[in-house]
Amino acid sequence: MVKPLSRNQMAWRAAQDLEEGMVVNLGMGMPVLAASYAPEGREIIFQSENGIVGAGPEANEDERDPDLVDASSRFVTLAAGASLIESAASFAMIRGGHIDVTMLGGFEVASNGDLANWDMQVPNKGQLVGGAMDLAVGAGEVRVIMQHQTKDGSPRLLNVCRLPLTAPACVTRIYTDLAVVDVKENGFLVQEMLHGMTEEELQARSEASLSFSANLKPLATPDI
Amino acid sequence: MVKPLSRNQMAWRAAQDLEEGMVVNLGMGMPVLAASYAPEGREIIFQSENGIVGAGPEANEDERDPDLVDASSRFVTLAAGASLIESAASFAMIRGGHIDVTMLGGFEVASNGDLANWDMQVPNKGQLVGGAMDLAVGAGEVRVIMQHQTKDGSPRLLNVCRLPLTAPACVTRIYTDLAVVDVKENGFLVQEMLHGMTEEELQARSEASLSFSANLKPLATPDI
Amino acid sequence: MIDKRVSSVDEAIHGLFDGATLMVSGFGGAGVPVELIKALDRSKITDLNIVINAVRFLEMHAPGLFQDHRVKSLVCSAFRGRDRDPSHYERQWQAGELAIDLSPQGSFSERIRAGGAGIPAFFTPTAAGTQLAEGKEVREFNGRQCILETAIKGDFAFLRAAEADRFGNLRFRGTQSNFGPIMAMASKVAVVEVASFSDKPLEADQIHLSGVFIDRILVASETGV
Amino acid sequence: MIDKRVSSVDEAIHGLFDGATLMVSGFGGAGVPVELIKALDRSKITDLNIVINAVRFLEMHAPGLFQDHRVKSLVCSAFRGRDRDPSHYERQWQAGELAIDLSPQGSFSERIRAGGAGIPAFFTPTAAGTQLAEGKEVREFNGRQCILETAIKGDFAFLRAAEADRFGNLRFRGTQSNFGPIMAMASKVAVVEVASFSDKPLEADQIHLSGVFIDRILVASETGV
Repeated sequence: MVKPLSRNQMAWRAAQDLEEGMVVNLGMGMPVLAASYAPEGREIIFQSENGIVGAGPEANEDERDPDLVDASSRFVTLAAGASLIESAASFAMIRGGHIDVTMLGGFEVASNGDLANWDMQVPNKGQLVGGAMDLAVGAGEVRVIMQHQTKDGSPRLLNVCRLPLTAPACVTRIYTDLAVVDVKENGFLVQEMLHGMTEEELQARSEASLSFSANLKPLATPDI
Repeated sequence: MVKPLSRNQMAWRAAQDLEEGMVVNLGMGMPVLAASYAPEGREIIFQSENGIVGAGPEANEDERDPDLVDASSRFVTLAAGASLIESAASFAMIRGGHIDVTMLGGFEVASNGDLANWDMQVPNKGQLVGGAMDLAVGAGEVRVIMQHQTKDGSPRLLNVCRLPLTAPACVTRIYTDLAVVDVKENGFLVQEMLHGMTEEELQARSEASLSFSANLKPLATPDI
Repeated sequence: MIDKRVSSVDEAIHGLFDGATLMVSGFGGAGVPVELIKALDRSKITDLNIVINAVRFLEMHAPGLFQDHRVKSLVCSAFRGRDRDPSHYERQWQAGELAIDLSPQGSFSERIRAGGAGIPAFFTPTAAGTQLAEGKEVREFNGRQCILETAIKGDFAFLRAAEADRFGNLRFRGTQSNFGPIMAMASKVAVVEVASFSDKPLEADQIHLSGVFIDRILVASETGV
Repeated sequence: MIDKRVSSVDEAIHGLFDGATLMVSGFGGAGVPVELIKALDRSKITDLNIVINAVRFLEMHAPGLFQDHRVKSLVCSAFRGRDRDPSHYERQWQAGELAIDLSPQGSFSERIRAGGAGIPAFFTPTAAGTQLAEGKEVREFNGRQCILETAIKGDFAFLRAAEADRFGNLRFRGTQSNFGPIMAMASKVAVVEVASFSDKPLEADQIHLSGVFIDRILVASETGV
């Protein structure tokens, strides 16, 4: 049995696709983890929808400023070239197409790119949508980082999402603990897969039918 | 024959109604003249729609800054407490009801408060609307400063405007060279009139029928 | 002389009435007007419609609001309580005692901006084709489905800033501003609590929010916040 | 390392194409990107749709544009020429050679902001009940007639600022900003000419427009403007 990627490894893999000069918004959880794994030397502008354009690393305990938090409510620092804006301006930036890439967590992605990542429908709990819908609709590319299956083994790469949609037909790429999967015109196309795994094994863990790239590569990450 | 007010006197009279703390936008011509006649000691915030909140007096020749002009394209100064904004923010302020009073020039006002002040329909000349429509719609009160009649003696206080409207039912008060006239539910109500003029004389220079305040006052201004 | 300072927190919230729509700024602890929220908690004002991005910050600083059933409706983008067990407000919502207008955070922001900018409604692609579009007008623009969202206005707004001058001109620190500027614009009475007051007017080109939008300034007590 | 500076005015306007929509900032001489407009004048680019508040500033700095009939349409709030005699552009308009979309200045600004903010259309009370509402959808909100206005987007935007850093973060002087920030937001390629360049990044809380919206920076020649 092959060993799935850790959360850190998933974040690392996703981070490798961030390019010099890109404006990137990272959702809570694994996506924000990715910021620390961006390849050294690449200048990437991390936007945080509560009003930071150019967020830096998380603040050390002694440099925490209660007035400076990111959209995940973490104490952060500012990177060189940062600017600070109010919420309507921040979402104008997002909705207006000025974010090159958003990386979001996900519950389910359908083969047409539909994303469900906001409402788990937990009994007795209220709803929380936050900025996910705006990001899914506004960003140039929507990339999702999520486990390939749920804890109880249900697939997350589906024919049709079961959970409430965040936005239709928006996802371009998915990073899971098993594979890197693009969403193409005719469905899921696997670009990378864990070494030692077979196409049949990955398909068995997915509901929607998968195609495999002619140039399929092993999903390799450092040991983190 | 009574002597009509000069342009300076009309501007002076209009300025007397500006109160402490008011946010005021002044149109081109006589309205901007009014700023210099505001009663001393009253702190009034003059907004200029190209991006000044708190414009000061016109700049002296030696203090002119080409980067600091008002909506009439005059070189101006900043008053204490001024701030500078971009155009969408400025018109959000205007349209959103944050300007207490706008004083505008006018071609015609109808007895229901309709204002025509933007298109003279000059042959061979293009149109210029500028910020007049936004101000007429957005300001808490719209006050008009204009000659009581046109140069060829036609009335400007009309039953129905003949020129294209700036906004319907928006004017609350008119300062002319002959009178101060409010627009009320049932039409024009003269509050002040030049000393020596009769109600019949003023009516003869107006198309719409005028009512006269029970408390009608002489329109008195300094000799400027 | 214009001077928008008030001398007490009671004066700061004076006139806030039963049934009012109150907007409250803050994100992740930054820009949360804690003194004003606490004063609201101590008051007996009830039947409130509260516009706030994340409801949990309201419960954190004004637990009495929900305990005493003084909120009748909420406009927000995050209604979920932090704990596994349902919060007071989640239970009231389940019991049908609390009405919720849940908006995506960008539509929430833009609806408030629209309220302050005199725009009664706008079309947006956000939430089109989702559950949150239910009951909303749909129209296609340039091949894309959009929904019609309406403006939100308030009777009062509470926000927090770093510094004010007597005109109400504000400067924010870090990510303090968030919903503050748009909420101040969208409300009849905007009340700001500030950490410091500048005796000199702030520099015209370094002002984050024009004082035109601010009605009252509460200079926070040194120990208060 | 991000550095958005270009080394010449030709590079600054490179890629601007026949038939493009170009947005040009400036009000009353402040914030007018004179070097860029002059470079446009010298170019042979034609069939332009130009979005500019007051058309006379375009003719002032780029007289060749109208003389050579290189503008096919204009979106503006002030189309009138300054002199008593009709200007080149007024004559072309009368001859039916030039299409005009005249908007109230506030609707002009808001339409551009909408273009940059991903809002395809919005309702506004401005111009309702006037000639400029002709052909536009009318709807009543809260007892008030409003009309539907649509977003404006550009292929290129030209603006002028006082200072930039390598990220394209901008500071404006006085009333320089006017339509610049919204035009930069609404356009695919935003080109700014600046009086000075800061080797150090500008202070995060003193930036008037985020560099995210800026693509190219032309540091104006000392003698140029």
